[in-house]
Amino acid sequence: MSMADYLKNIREKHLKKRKERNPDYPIAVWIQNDVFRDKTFGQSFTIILRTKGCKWAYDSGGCTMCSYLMDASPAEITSENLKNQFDSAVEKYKDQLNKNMSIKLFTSGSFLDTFEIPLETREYIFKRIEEMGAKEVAIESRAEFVTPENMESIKNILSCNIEIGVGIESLNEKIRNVAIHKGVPTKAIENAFSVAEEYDVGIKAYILIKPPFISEKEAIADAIDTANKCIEMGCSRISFCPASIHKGTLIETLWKKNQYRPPFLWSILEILKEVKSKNPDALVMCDTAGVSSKRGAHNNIDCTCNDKIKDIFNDFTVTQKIEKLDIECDCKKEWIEYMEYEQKNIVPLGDEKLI
Amino acid sequence: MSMADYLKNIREKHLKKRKERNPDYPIAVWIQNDVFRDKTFGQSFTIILRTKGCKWAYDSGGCTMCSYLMDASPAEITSENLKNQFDSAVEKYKDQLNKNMSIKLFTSGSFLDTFEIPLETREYIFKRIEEMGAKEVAIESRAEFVTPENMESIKNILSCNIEIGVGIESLNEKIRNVAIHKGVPTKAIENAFSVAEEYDVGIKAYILIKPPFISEKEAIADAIDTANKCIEMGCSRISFCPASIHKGTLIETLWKKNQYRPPFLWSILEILKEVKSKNPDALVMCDTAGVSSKRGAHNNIDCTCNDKIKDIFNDFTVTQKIEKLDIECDCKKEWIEYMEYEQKNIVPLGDEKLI
Amino acid sequence: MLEPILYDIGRICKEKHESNSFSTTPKIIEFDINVPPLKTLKIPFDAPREVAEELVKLNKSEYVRKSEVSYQIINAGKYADLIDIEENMDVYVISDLRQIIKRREMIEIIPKVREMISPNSGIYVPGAMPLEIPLLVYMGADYFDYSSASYYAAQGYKFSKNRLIKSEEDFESLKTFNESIIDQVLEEVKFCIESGSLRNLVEETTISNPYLRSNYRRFKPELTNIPISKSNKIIVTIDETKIPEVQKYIERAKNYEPYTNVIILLPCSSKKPYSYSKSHQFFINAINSVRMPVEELILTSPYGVVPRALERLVDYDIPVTGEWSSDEIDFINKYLKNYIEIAKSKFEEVKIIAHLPEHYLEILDIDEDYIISSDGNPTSDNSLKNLKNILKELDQTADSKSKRAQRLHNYQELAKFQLGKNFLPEDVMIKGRHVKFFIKEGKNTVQLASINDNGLFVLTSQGGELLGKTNWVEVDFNVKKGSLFAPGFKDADEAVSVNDEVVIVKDNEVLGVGRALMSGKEMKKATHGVLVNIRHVK
Amino acid sequence: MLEPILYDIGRICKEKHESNSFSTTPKIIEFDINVPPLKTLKIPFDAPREVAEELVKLNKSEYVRKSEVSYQIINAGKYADLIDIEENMDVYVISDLRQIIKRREMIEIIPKVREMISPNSGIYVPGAMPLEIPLLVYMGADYFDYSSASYYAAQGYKFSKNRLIKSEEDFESLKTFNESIIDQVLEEVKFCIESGSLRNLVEETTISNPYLRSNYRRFKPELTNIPISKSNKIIVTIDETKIPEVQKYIERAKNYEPYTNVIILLPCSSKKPYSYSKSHQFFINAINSVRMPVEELILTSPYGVVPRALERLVDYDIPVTGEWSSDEIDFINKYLKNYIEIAKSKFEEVKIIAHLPEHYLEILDIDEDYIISSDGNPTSDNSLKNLKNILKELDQTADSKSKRAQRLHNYQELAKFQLGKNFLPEDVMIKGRHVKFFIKEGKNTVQLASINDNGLFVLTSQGGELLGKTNWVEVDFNVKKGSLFAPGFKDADEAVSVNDEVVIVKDNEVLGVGRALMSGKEMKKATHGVLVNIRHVK
Repeated sequence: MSMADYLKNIREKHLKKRKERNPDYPIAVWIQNDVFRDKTFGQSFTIILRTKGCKWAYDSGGCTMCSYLMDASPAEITSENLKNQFDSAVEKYKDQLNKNMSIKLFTSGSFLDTFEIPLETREYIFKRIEEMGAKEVAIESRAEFVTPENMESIKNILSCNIEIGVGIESLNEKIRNVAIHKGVPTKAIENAFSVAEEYDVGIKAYILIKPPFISEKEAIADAIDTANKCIEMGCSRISFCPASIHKGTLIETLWKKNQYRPPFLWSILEILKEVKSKNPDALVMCDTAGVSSKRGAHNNIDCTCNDKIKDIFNDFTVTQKIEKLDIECDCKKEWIEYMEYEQKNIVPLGDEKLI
Repeated sequence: MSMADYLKNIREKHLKKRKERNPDYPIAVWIQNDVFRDKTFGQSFTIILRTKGCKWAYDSGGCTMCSYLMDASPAEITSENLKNQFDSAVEKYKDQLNKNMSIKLFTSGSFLDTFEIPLETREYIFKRIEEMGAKEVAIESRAEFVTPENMESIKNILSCNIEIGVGIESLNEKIRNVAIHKGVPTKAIENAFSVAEEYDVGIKAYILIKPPFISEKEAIADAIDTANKCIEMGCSRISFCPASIHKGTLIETLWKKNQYRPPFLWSILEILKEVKSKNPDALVMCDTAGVSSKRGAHNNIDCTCNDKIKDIFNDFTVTQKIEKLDIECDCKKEWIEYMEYEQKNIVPLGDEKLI
Repeated sequence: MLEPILYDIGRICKEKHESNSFSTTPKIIEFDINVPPLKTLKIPFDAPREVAEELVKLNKSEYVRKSEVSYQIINAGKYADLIDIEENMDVYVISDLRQIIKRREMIEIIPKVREMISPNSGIYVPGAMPLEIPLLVYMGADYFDYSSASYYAAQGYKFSKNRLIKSEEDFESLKTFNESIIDQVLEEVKFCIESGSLRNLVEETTISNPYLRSNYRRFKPELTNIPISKSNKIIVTIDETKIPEVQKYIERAKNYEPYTNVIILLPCSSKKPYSYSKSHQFFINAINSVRMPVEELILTSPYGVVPRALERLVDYDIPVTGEWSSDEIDFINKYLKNYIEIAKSKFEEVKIIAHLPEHYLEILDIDEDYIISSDGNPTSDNSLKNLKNILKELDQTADSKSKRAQRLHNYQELAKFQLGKNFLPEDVMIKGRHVKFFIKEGKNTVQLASINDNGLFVLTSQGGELLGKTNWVEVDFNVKKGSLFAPGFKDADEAVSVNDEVVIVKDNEVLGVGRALMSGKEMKKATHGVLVNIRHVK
Repeated sequence: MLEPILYDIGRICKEKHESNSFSTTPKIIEFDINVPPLKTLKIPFDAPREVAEELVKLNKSEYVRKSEVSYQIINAGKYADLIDIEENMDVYVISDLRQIIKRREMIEIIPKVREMISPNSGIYVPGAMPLEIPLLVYMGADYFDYSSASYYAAQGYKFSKNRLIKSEEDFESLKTFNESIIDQVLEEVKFCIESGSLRNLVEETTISNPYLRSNYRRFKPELTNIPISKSNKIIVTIDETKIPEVQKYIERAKNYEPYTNVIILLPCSSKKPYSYSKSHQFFINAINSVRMPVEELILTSPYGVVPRALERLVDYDIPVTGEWSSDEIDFINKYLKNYIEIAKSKFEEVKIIAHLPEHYLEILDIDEDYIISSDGNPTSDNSLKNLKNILKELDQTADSKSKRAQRLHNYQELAKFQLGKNFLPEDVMIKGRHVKFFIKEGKNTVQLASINDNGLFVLTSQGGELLGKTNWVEVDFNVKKGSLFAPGFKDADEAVSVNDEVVIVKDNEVLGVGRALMSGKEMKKATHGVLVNIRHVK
C-alpha cells in the first residue's frame, strides 16, 4: 500500500462521519473589514458555498493537513442548489451590500473545478455579481484550473478586479507533493501564474506554514522561500496559513502522538518580517484561524504573548507595517532552543511540554 | 559485667595459647648502640628476663594495648631460674661486655615487683652487675614500685647511674586508667617522680602514642601534653611508644574491625617536634618497634615515606637534632584530612583505605 | 529549632534564624559541633558491650552541650539500647556514620533516635557521602556537612551521586567539585520530598551499594509520615509489593467489603483513575448494560487488588513489560483471596467473572470457580459481548440491589479506608460532579463533606461531628479556624497520618475539623509550630 | 574511526585523530551532523507504515553523507525493518531519540543498528539527557551532544543524574550546569565500563523512569560482550536472576557434570571464593575427614547453584537481609533440579546432604530425599560433627573414587565451562599453588596451561593444540606473537566472548593461542585495529 492509499483510506473512513446538510444554504456567509488588492481598505462579502468538495481529496485522499472536505456535501449538489445558496446569501445581506465591496466566493475546494461548480452555475453567479457591482471578486482554486478557458469564462462576464486564491503551500516539490500531498506539479503553478498574468487576474498565494515531516526551522525557511518566489512570479498577495490541526488528517494523527506541533507564533513573525522586508511592496497577510489555540499556531501555550501576537497578525494584515511585528517575550528563548533541539532530534518534535 | 571483667576474660582466654619455655633462658638478650642518660653514645646490653609477668595483667586483665604477658612464663619461675637466666645471658656475651656499657634489665612487667623478681634475686643480679661494672643500669617498672624501700635496695648495691623506665602512657586520667586501663593513679606517678629524685634515680617516661577511644588529633595533643608534664616533673628522658597492634588485645579487636588505626608517622613527627622544641634540653626518643608495618605506626601504607620516617626516628633518637624531623610527602595531605574527617566522625576511624 | 513543613517519610523543615529569614532542611549545618578534646572516650561501633556501657556513663555529661545551639552527641557503639536521649535538644549528632552505614544496627539507631525526639529537633549526621544522604534523610536526618568532600578529595576521589571515581585532579578542585555534588544531592532530596518521590531517590542512591540497599530494605518506615494518597503519580519499578505506599494501601484496603456478590475482575490501565481509560470505559459501559450492581475489582501491580470504590487512591507509573515477577503474582493472589474471603463471609456465595487478558488469566490462582468472560483482548467486541451476556444471565437471578445504593456503599467504604470509620448515614444525599454530601436537618440541608481532587473526603464540622472521636486531635482550649500550634495541643490519635483529615476534639466534644500537618505521633512530641490547619469549627 | 578497547556490554573505544593524540568514547561528538535543509522529509515515530516506506526511499540519498566524516542518519519511524544500513560509515546517527526512548521499539532500533554495523563505526544519539546516556551506551551508543542541556535550560530545568528539577536560575547558568551533568555522566560511564559495573550505572539511571526501566528490562544484551568472569566483584541488588552475568553463567553452568553421586548442599558465604571463608573452611575440613570424594554445591542468589569446581568464576556482593524473593527461590530450585537431573542421568542414584541453615532449608523444593546434616547453624560443632558422621557412614558404601581424580575432573569441568570443551587428558599433571598443567611428551614435560588470578585457564600453544578448533579465530597468514589486526583476520567462532582465551587457526591448523579483545561476532565486522593478543605461537 502506498502513502496515497493510506491517505485515501483515512479520508474515506473519516468521511463516513460527514453529515448531510440543507443543500440550498451555503456553509457560511459573512461581511468583514478587509484590504483590497490595491491596498485600500474596505469591506468584503464572503460566501462559502457548499459543493461536492475537493475532487483531489476524493480521488487521492487529499492534503495531509486539510479536512475541509468534511464541510462539503456527501449528497449530490445540483446546479440549482448552488444557485440557491448564492441567492440566499445575497438575500440575507442585501441591506449591507454595495458596489465597493470585495466579493469572495469560496468552496471547500476549487471554485473553478466543474466537478464542484458546473460552468453554467459559475456563469450564473458571475453574472449576478456583475449586475450587483463589486470592487473585487475573489475565488479560490487549485492551480490546474487557472487555464485560459477558465479565465476567458470569467473575464467574459466580470469587469472588476479578479483575484484567485491558489494553494501554493510550498514551492518545494517534496514538501508540496509528498509532505502535503498536494498533487500539484510545479509546472501547473507556473502555468497558473502566467495565465493569470495574461488575463490580468490576481493570484493570491496561500502558503502553508509548517507542513508535516519538516522541522520548525525548515518550515520557516520554506515559507519565506516560497513567498519570495511567489512574489517574484507576480502574485497579487501572499496569504500565509499557519497549519492548524484539522480532525481526521494525517497531521492530527501525528499531533495526537505528540510528533507534530503547529508552528510557533515566533516563527510566523519571523516569516512575515523577512518576507515583508524583502518585498516591501508586496501585500503580505496572515490567516489567524486557530492561532493561539492548542490546535493552531501558538507559542508556549501558557504564555500571555499568544493573544498579543494574534492581534499583531491581524493588525499587520491590515496595516502592512513591518514595525507592528516587533514584540518581545521571555518565551522567545524557548522557541529558539526548541528549534535547536529539534534540529538535533532531526525528526520534528511535538509540544515542548510533552517531550 | 564491667570493662575490667571483659578485659580479664579476653586476657585469660588468650593466655591459654601461651607456651611453656625453658625457664633458665631469658626471653631475649642483645647488645646495641645507644644514648646514655648523659647524652653520650655507647653500647647497651639488654636482657629481657622471663618472669611470671605483669601482675596487673593477671589481676585486672591489664592494659588494652599490651600483650607482653604472652612472653611471660605460664609456669612458676623460681629465683634460681631467674639467676640462671641472668647468668646465661652474661655468659653468652661475656666476650663483648665491658664497664662502659649500659645494662638494661627488662621483664614483661615490673622488674621491681617481687611477684616477678624476688628481692633476693634482684639483689643477686645487682650484685653481679656491680661486680661486672657498668656505666648505667636501666630497669622498667610500674610507678607504684618506685618506693623508697626499693630505691634503698638498689642504691645499697649499685653505684652507677640508674634509670627506671616507667610506663606513664598518659597523664590524662581517663585515658590512662579507662582507655589504656593502666590502673595507675596519678598520685602513684607523682610519688614515683619524687622518690626517684630523692634517690637520684632517673625516670625514663614511656608515653603511649595513640591509645584507643580517642582520635588521632587528640592522641597528638595528649602525647605532647604528657611529655611536657613528665619533663617538668623531672624525668630523665622521654621515650615515645607509638601504639602497635599486639595479638589478643582490645585494640587488636578494634583494629580488626577497622575501628582503630595505629598512629600516622606524621603525628609522631609532630609530637617529637613539638616536645623537643619546647624542651630543647630534654632527651626525647621514639621507639620504632613495628613502625612502618601494617600493625605498627604508619602513614598511608603504600607510601614510600614510611621507611624514610622510620630512619628519621632512629636518627633523631641518637642525634636529638630537631631539624632531622623535617620531611615532606604528598601523603601528608591525606593525614591532615583524615584527622579532620575523624573529628567529624567523632569516633576514631580505621584505616583510610578501608573506610 | 525546626518546624516540619513537608513529610515524605523524610521531611523538610523550616529552620528559624534570628533574623526573619529562614532556610529549609535537609541542609548543610552551619555550626561546628564541639567535642571537648580529651574529655571523652569514643565508643567504637564494635566495642565490647562492657566497654561501651562504661564509656557511655563516662561521656554522658560531656556529650550533652547546652550552648547557643543545644545538642547531644549520640555514641553508644552498636548498642541502641544504651542510647539515652536528653529531651528537647536542638540537634542530635549521630557519631560514627562510617561504621553505622554499613551495619544492620543502623536501623536501630538513626530512625529510633528520630522516633524518640521531637519533630522540632534536628538530626545531624556528620561525614555523610552523597550516596548516603537520601537514605539518611529517609530515616530522619536533617543536617549534613561537607567533610566527606575534603576527605575523599585528599584520597584522590571524585564524587558522583552514586560512587567514588578515582581522579588525577588536584585536591582543591576535587574538594570544590565534591562539595558541589553534596549540594546537588541535597537540592534533589528537597525536590523529591516536595514531589513525593523521595523513595525513588533513595532507590537510585542505594541500588549500587549492597550495604545501603540492605539497610534500605530492612528499614520499616513510619507509614503515618506519608499521606494516604500522594498528589503526584508514584513511580514503582522495583520492590513492588514492599514500598510504603503499597503497605499503607494494603493495611487499609484489606478490610474493604464488597457491596454485592457478583465480582468482576478487570485488568489495570496505564491511565489513572482506571475508569478514565478507554478500556475501562468499555468495561463500564458493558457493566452498565445490566440493572444489577456489580463489584468491579482491578488486578494490578503493585497494589494487588483495587476495588472501583478506591481507584482514585492509587496513581502510579510502572514499567510495562507484560511480565509478572513471582512476588507480584503471590501478592496479587494473596489479596485477591483475602477479598474473596471477605465477600464469602458476607454473602452466601460469590460469582466471579474474570474479564482479563491472557497474561492475567495465567497468573490467577484462586480456589473458587470463575467464569472467563474475555475472549483474548478484553476490549474486543467479542469479549464485551460475552461479558454483557454473562451479566444479563446473572441479572435474572440477582438480588434486588440498586446501583444507587452501591454508589453510597462505595463512598462509605472510602470513608472507612480514609478515616477508619464510615460517617455517612444511609439517608445522605450525594450531589454534583464535584461530589458533595448533604443531610437534612429539620428544614436545612447541611453539608457533611466533599471529595477533593485526590478523591478524598474533605469534612465540614458537621461531617466531623458525625465521625466523632475518630482520627482525632485533642486540644485544651476553644480553637478557632486557622493554625493549631503546639502549645494548645493536648493529645492525638496515633493513627493520624500527615495530611489526614482530622477531627478536633476537646473534652470528648467535637469542635471542628482540619488537616494534619504531621502525624499524630509527631504531634505528640512537638513543642513548636503549627500542627493542624483547622478548616471548620462549629 | 573507532577502535574498541573495553567492553562491558557497552564499550570504550579509542577515537583516532589526525594528530597522534586520541580520546575515548563514549563522548561528546565534535562535529555537527549536517542534514541538508528542505531536502529530506523526516519520519515521525508513529508515521503510518505506508508513509514511512515512501519517505525512507525519498531520504535515502540525502541521509548517507560521505564527507570528511562519513555518516548515515537512521530514520525509519518505529519500523526497524525499514532501516537499510550503508556499510562502514564512520558514524550512524539515531534520529528522534525523544520518541524512541519511550517506546518498546527502541530495542529493535539502537541495539540492532549496533549489531549490524562494524565495531569501528560509532553510533551517535543526538539530544540524550543524562539519565538516558548510560542505557544508550549499554545498547551500543558512542557519541552524544549537549543539546538537551540548552533545551531544558530554556525550559527552566536543571539536570540531575536522574531527573529534571525546576529552577529559577537563568538560562546561561542552567545551560552550563546541565552540560556539566552530561560530562559527569559520561565520565561515570567510562569509569563504570572500566570497572565492569556499567550495568549498575544503568540500573541507577533507569530505576526512576518507567520507560527506561521497561526498555532496560526488555533489552537482551549480547552476552559475548562481557567476559566470562569479571575481575571486580559484581554488585547485584535487583533483577538478581536476570542480569547478563548470571545469564552467561547459567548458560554454561547448566551443563556441569558432577563427579560423584554424593552431593552436599552448602550455603554461600560473603567472602569469595567461598572456600576462602571461615564457614567453608569448616565445611571443607569436615568433608576432608572422609576418603570419599563429595560434590560440593553452593546454593546462592543470584547464581542459583555453584559447584565447587566453578566457584572462582562467581564474585559478587549482594544485600544480606536473609530474605529470598520468590523469584530467587524459583531460580535456585530450578537449577538445583537441573543439576540433580544431570547427576541422576550419570549415576544410578544420588545422595543429597543438605548442610544448610534454616532459611535455606525453608526454600528447598526438590523431589529427591535428602539428609539434613546441619543442626541450626551449619558451622556449629554439632552440625559439623553430624556432617562428618553422615559422610563416614556413606564412605563405607561408596565407590572407590579418588579425590585426586576429582581434582582433575573439576578442572575438566572448568575447561568445559570456559572453553566449551575439555582439553585436559587424563594423564595431565597438575602442579603448584599457582596451578599449572603439564603432560609428558617423550622425555619432555610440556606445559598446557595455567590458572590465572580470575580462576581461568591461560593456555600455551600446546594447550591450544589439544583444544583444537574450539573458541577459535581463523587467520590467513602465519601469525607471530603480538597483535592480530583486522586485515589478517579471516573468521571467528561466534561463541568467542571478549577477553576469552582463543585458539588461532589457519587452514584448520592450530597456530597458537591468544586473548580476544572483542567477541567473535564483533571481530567478524571489524575493519581496523587489534582483534586478538596472540600470546603463544608454535
